[in-house]
Amino acid sequence: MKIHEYQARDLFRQYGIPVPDAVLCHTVEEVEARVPDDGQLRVVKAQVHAGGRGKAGGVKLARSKAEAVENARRILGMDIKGYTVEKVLIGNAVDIDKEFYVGLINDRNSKSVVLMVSAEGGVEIEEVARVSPEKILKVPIDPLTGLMEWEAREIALKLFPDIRHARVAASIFLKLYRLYLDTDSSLAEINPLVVTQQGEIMAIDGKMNFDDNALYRQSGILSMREVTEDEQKEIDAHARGLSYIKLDGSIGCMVNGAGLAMATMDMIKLYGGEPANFLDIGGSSNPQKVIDAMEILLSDKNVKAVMINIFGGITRCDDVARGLISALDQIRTGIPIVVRLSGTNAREGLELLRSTGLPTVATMGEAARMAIELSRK
Amino acid sequence: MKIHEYQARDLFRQYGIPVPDAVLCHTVEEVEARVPDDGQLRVVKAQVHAGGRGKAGGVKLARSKAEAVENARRILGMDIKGYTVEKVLIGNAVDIDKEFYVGLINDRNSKSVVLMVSAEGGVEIEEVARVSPEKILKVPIDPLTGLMEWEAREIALKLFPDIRHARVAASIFLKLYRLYLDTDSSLAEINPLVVTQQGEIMAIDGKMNFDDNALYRQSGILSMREVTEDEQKEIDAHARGLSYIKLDGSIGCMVNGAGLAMATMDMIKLYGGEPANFLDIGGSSNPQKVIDAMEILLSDKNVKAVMINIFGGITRCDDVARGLISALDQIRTGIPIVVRLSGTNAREGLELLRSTGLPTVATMGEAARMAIELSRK
Amino acid sequence: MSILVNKNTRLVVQGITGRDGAFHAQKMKAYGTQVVAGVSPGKGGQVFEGIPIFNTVREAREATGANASVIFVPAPFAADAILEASFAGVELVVTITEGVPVRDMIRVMPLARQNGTRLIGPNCPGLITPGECLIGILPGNIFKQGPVGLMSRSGTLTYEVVNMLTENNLGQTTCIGIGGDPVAGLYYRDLLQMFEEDPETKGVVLIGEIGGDAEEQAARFIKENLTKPVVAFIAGQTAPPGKRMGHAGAIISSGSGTAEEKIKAFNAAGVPVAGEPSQIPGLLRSLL
Amino acid sequence: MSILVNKNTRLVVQGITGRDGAFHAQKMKAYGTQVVAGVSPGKGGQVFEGIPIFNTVREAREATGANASVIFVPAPFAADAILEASFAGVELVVTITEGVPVRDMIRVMPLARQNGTRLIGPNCPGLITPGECLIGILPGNIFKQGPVGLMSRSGTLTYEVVNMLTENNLGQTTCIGIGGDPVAGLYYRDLLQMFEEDPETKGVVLIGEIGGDAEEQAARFIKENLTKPVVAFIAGQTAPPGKRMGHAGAIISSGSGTAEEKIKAFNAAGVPVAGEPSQIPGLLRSLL
Repeated sequence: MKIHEYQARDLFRQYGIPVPDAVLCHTVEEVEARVPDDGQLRVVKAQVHAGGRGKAGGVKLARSKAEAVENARRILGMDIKGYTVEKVLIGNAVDIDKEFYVGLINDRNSKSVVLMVSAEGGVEIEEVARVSPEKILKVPIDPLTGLMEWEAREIALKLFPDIRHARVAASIFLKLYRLYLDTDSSLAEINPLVVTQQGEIMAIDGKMNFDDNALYRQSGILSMREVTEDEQKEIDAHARGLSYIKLDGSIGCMVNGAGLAMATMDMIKLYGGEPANFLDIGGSSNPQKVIDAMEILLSDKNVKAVMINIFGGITRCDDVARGLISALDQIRTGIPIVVRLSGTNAREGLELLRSTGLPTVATMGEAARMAIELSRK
Repeated sequence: MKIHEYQARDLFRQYGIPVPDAVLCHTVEEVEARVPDDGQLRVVKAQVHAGGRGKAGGVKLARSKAEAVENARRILGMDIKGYTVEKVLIGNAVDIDKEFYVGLINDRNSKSVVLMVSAEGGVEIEEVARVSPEKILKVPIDPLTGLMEWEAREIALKLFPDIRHARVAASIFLKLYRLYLDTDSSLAEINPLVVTQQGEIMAIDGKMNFDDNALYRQSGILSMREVTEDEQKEIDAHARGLSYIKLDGSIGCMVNGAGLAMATMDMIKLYGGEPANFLDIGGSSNPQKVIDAMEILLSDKNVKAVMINIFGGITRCDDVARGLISALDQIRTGIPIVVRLSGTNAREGLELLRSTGLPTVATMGEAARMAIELSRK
Repeated sequence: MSILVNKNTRLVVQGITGRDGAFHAQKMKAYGTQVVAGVSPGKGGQVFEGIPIFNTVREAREATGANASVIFVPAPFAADAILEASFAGVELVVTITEGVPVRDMIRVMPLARQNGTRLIGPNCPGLITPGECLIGILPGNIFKQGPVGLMSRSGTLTYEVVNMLTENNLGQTTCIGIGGDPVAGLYYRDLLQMFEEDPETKGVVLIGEIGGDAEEQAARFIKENLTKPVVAFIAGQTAPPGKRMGHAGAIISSGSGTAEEKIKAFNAAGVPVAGEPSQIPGLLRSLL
Repeated sequence: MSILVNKNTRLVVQGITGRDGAFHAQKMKAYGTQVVAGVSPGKGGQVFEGIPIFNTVREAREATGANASVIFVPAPFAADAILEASFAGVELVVTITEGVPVRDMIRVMPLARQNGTRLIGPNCPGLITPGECLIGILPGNIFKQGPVGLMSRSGTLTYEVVNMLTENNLGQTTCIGIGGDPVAGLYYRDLLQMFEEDPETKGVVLIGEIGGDAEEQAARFIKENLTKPVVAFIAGQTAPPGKRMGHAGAIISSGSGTAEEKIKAFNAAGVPVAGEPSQIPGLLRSLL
């Protein structure tokens, strides 16, 4: 789960990480009402779940209240990578002396949380990682000790030669780590963390993602969720035991298992088609799940053909076939559907499906080819 | 630092440990006003920092409101082991089916927190420990893992054969452990933890002590401190860098170092006297500390003679002597004072003190004997 | 021979009285796995389908000598169940449960290591040494004894591939589903080493997917350490960045973790990568 | 010979720029201890009385080969300083700081053990091998080389006893103040074992006090394992129960931890207990 910059900023403040003053506005009128005409230099920033806001024109300086209003007017309603801007954060600009990067992630290799810091702040860290990885210091945090104070200070001293700055930075690392653990975060970034001309240290921009598996115990975080229509569909699907992600193609697919579902999408692409979605219905032969999946799938108007790809393991293919028959019975659609069954009792399953008149095949390749063909009719 | 039962109860509630309903009253009038006349069986309990309240008559059943008022009248103002009862906790009595003991302490040997549980609840656990130690299960908690859920359940299953009770008990162990760590506790006891006839599990009485060294970061706990006059004296002494504990004898003593101070008290006793206090002035030769210590010491009217026992280590005895001279100069008292100096530059120190006319000696034994003698004049 | 499990493996099922635990305990027993105990707090003393139930893993282990455990308990309690098994001295713990918070797994890892416990999963289908021992939810009937070692981050895709191998008369020494979560127990590198050391294993199939860089690390490890042939397949070439593709671990973060990078790494290590699953048996046979 | 420290000990002083750290760094150096480094974050590169200062213990250790550390940092930061030294690979860490929360020390203990670091203290005066190495705040001038090993929970009481020993021509191999806190590093049992193994140590003085049961455990250990004579003294026979006698560890809890019990335990182990400190030299000499 993702949150907006302004929400990450709120969490930072709760944990004592200094941030510049700012106001969140939903409308131009709100900007008029809440931003004082005091000559303060401000930054107007689009609040969207997408990177590259700056390049897209979603971040603008404002030298006056009038300019803040004008920029908010331009940015609100803007489309950035498919996300409509519904809020802007208008924050005081600070005199930046130096910019740093601070991030925490769950790391697969060390099986721990890793603290990443860099003196190359303010730019995309992925770019730094690509061009000059040696400029990012990565420290795996021992889960048994957590980030220790001496450790945070040792790391801070590598970036901040002035001990006063290093102490503040170390305390920010510790606070961010505490926040990260407390909220079951999967990514927490401050970029940039700046030292101002006045010698203050502040988090100018922040980003936080959260572990979806832990949201059941993170009601505070969950209440921050703001989603687009497509995302809402994914969440609804999840609530019904389905993993659904909308894509841009025309071949809908319904698969049991995430790996197989990805492989199915890949195969559609390999054979010249474009998958319309990722959809994993999990391990059971429950007809209701198939019905739910079909409904979600067909709500996408781009879908021109559907490929159902089932591998029968513990659940036998003949049971799956019965479930499919019972489900397809209730679904009235003009969209062509290809069914592929394989694995345990595949033959029996395909036999049963013959009665439906649906095209049935035994391999993924055939199914993909046939679905692509049908989508073009 | 100690707190009252009602305060421990409040902490239990904050941490989700179930307790019976109760009201805290400071006066008989408050009991009149707050205890409903509903036929509920209640227990009126004196709130004092002393064990053995029951035996002293500080805990009484009340079958009616009238009886609650009557018992409160008897208990309020009562003296229990030198503590005056200023508050009573009037709690609903429950139908007890079985009583257990649950405690957490800091353990020297395992260098960890130890969870102690016993099916012999409701009696003094020290008595159980003496008579049948095998009835107390002691589990050192690994500081790296904390008390784990499976571990709490495994322990609970040894006491509660019913899994529903075991699950509740395990959750209480976990909550008490969390409370213990969060508050820098040094002792947390629920005694008894009861299963009621209705199958509920509740903490009927609780006790918590806290690590004095950690109070600087436990403002919430510190704000619960309620002390007697004597205890206040100890706290004031501590604030001035002195460790002072009032005793009942007539020989005041002032020593540098806690171990030496205890040994000094022991020697006074060995030679037939009774120490009036424990007083450690620590390691410096600062005259102000001696003045402060003398003031505290002499505020005890039982003191008939004072023994100053200093071992000069890093701080040389001649420096200590100068400090003493300057301090004693400002203290006007008729109480005889014996000074013993030993260690680095002891001879020079004793030489300097000769000018004060005070009896000065070179060994603890002599000093003790002389102080006892002077106290009897 | 095989790796990790064989006919001497003695299994305890944690969460045996739950729906999935009960179902698969029977399935595993029917396959021939020595399911020696179940654990379900408060149900100690009962017997399920001939399997004695205990209140704690410690009791189960002491009474039955169980040396492996499989976990079917719900996600909020799974990490604690792993710790219980690990602190009871169980040597191999296989966690089937899906949806375990990553923070819980990160906490578990160093403790399991200290206790000398090997973990597989969570969010995995389990592992099998065909004809000897099945732990987890794998469909036993599609596996067959033979010379191929297989490891995979996914479930049904694994079955798909195993089915093709078996149909092409390429049986398996041991097949392991390592799980689809970002922080998991034994991973490619650990298992590649074991397969390398197992005399029966003649070739290895590695099924990867997008997210993380475990495949890249595996590729480097193969290049430097493996004498046996390896064939790889990577799922998720068409996955969009930033989206979690069913598995919590299958997410492309800011241009890293893509299928393209992984395929490149395998190519650089001389490991053939199948364009689609059906090519795997042929590629492997050509190298054996 | 001696235990724990000798002329090859290379000491780093953590908190060298604080008042106490600076004062005692000079004292220790003047005594002859190899004070090779100081640590004070942000003052790395400076030099104090000829001692180079570093920002971190790791840097200090790498630059100077320090193998022991003494900690003078304030109580709220002391446990972290111990961890810093331990994780930097320092083998012996002596914590002088008083008032360290017990919870902090409990957290430190298993980590120090994992890192192979021996701890002494907190709230202790330090230790000394006379003529070779003094670590802490002990007054070096009262010590003298000789055959007696000494360990104590207190400070000035130790000096009192050492002074008597020295005046009676009973010099010392090593004297250790183990500290007055309830949870501390090396304790009687550990040190008794070391003295037993040290060929130079001919007899041992153990100075205990009320609180806990370390003395009782030591008594049992002596009975079972020690061939060398031990003389004990216990402070606090007149201490009232439930009160903290200066030392956080010196508190009699509900009838346990009394001087009476401890003396009984030593008597049962055949260890003579001095009635007052001045008897110690005589008792010891009669046993040597």
